[in-house]
Amino acid sequence: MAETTTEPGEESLFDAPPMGEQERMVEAILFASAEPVSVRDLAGRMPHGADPAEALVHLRKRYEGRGVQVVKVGDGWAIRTAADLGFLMQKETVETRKLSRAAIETLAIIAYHQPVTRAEIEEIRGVSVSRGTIDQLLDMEWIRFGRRKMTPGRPVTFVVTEGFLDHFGLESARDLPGLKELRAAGLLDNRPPPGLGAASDEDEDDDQDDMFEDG
Amino acid sequence: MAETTTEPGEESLFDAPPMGEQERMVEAILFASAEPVSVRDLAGRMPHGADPAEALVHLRKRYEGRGVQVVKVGDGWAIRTAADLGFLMQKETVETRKLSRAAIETLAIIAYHQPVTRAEIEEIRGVSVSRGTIDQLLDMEWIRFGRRKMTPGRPVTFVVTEGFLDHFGLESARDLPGLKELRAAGLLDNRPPPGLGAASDEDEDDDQDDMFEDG
Amino acid sequence: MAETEPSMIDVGARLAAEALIVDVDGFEGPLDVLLMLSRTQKVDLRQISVLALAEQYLSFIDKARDLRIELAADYLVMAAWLAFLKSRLLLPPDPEEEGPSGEELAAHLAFQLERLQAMREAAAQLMARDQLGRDFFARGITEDVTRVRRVSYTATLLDLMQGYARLRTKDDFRPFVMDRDAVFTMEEALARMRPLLGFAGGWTDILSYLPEGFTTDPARRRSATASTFAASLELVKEGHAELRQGDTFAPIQIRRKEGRDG
Repeated sequence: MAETTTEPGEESLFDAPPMGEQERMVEAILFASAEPVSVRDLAGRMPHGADPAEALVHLRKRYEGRGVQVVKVGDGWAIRTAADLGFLMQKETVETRKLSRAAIETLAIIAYHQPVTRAEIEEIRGVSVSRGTIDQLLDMEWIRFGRRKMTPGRPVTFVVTEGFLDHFGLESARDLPGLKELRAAGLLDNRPPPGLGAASDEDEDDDQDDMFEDG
Repeated sequence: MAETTTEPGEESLFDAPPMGEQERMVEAILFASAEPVSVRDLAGRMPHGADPAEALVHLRKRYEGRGVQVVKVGDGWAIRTAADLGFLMQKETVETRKLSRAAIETLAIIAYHQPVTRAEIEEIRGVSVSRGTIDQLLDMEWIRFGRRKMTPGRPVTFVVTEGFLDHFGLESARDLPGLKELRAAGLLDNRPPPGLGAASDEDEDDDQDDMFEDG
Repeated sequence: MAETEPSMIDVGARLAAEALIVDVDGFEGPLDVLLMLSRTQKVDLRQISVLALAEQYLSFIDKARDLRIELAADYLVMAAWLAFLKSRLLLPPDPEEEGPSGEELAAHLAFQLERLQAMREAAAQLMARDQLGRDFFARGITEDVTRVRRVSYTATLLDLMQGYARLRTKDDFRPFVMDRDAVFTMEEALARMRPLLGFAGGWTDILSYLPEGFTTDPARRRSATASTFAASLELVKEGHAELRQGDTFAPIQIRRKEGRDG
């Protein structure tokens, strides 16, 4: 079928297959999976010595402008149909649960401010966040618990998931629309109300570091 | 996302999109569909005047030799992993277990008495040898079929393989510790069992003759 | 700044306030109401008059009370706080007074409104993106990775020898140990292990040296295990063997020490 296939017998134990062959392998694995596959998982499934990261560069280029695209999602890679062809897919369209305005806002706040505590979300929205809203986002696997804050009470934080990035076609949380502008405008600062003291000044840097480490 | 996309506005009502565009459409539909899609269904989903059959010819060609293939399944078309890459869809875990007592004994008899028939193995063990035990040893490539015995029924014989010698660090089956050594090692009583000579070295053939002519 | 006529603002504010009153349930809390009211000022949120906003909010609350609309406690708390803020902003600062100034509080409120507005816009931008399952799609026919478990069997030369010896002694040879009681001495264990050690090759569990007939009966097994262990230590002491154990309670393994003449 494929002329480019090397005979398995010709490969020595430590020679990786030729790059063209590695590209085919990455292609096959990504096509077979609906979920993003990490470079690490790719390497684990490919023969010893393979370099999936390089193969991905080639593969991504190969699919430029085609009906399907090789996209990066967080730490993983996936193949997705080109967005301009969505109109052909009425049959495949999944009706997502309609999110309430509160849920959408809460999701955006978590995405832009992560890792963020419930109290911080409430401070930003000026209203308490219902358990149901958080549960719904957790159920959809768009958010998950992050690590606890190093503030009194060690509250849990929320961060967005790879599923969230996948759903909105984002490579990482850094690619959220308008993120840079919001940061430059100081609107992502954790600014406590005056009179409450600057309890979380030092946290602020951590917050941002977290965001980029996790992203 | 894709620069090759034609503006919908540029298409007149009856002009089909360019063939390259049709190919992209077929690619996206086949990729996203949960089932193979017939040419008729493709035509139904694509813009008026499109020729999915021709687009399929191009698409098929494009995927020749790739990690996935455009294949016909019944009446429909689907994208499938290239046959030679099926191994990537499997993850192998190896579990090491000790060989069963029955298998060890059978193996020992074959090693000490080769070439030996199944009836002879059963004679020595005093119990019947299960098909499974022999199959297991054949699977492991520790034994193989030897030449047929020149006795009535011309039964097949078993002998040990190179793989067996490798595993046990033996140069040849003759390097197996003989009865004398087994005795010296305290594994056998000092008095020679009646009727059984030393099953080693040049005696071996004689042994077998002795053993089995009587039996 | 305010290019509209004062009367127009009043009309706009009134209309907004009326809309609020009919549909107070539609608001996501007092901050949301403030944000809505701030739009009537038709200015950038950074230049908003917090004083005017406070007045608008307080009149909204008054109207709601007039119409006997029940408001959630949040709205009343905000009203009280805005009344306090208003007084702070209007009165000259008291040098004795502790805490943040009216300007600081007003600036923070403006910041909160701007931030909420920014999050709303970000949420809208996010939801306007192409979405998986709506605009772009994942693979329809997926192939799961099948897990193949392969069992690899092993045996040692010692296993083979013991197996064969077992067969050759089955009928007419009773292992000498059978005639004794349940005790297997260390001398016996030593005598047994010395010659066998050479055949085992690599690391071997010392339990594989237990003699025939001493492996099933618990009392016999205990005795043989103890003596085999003691004999192993003796062999190590003599320099003929090495012992190792991977972990607590892991099998104890022995092998012949190379280069020493047994």
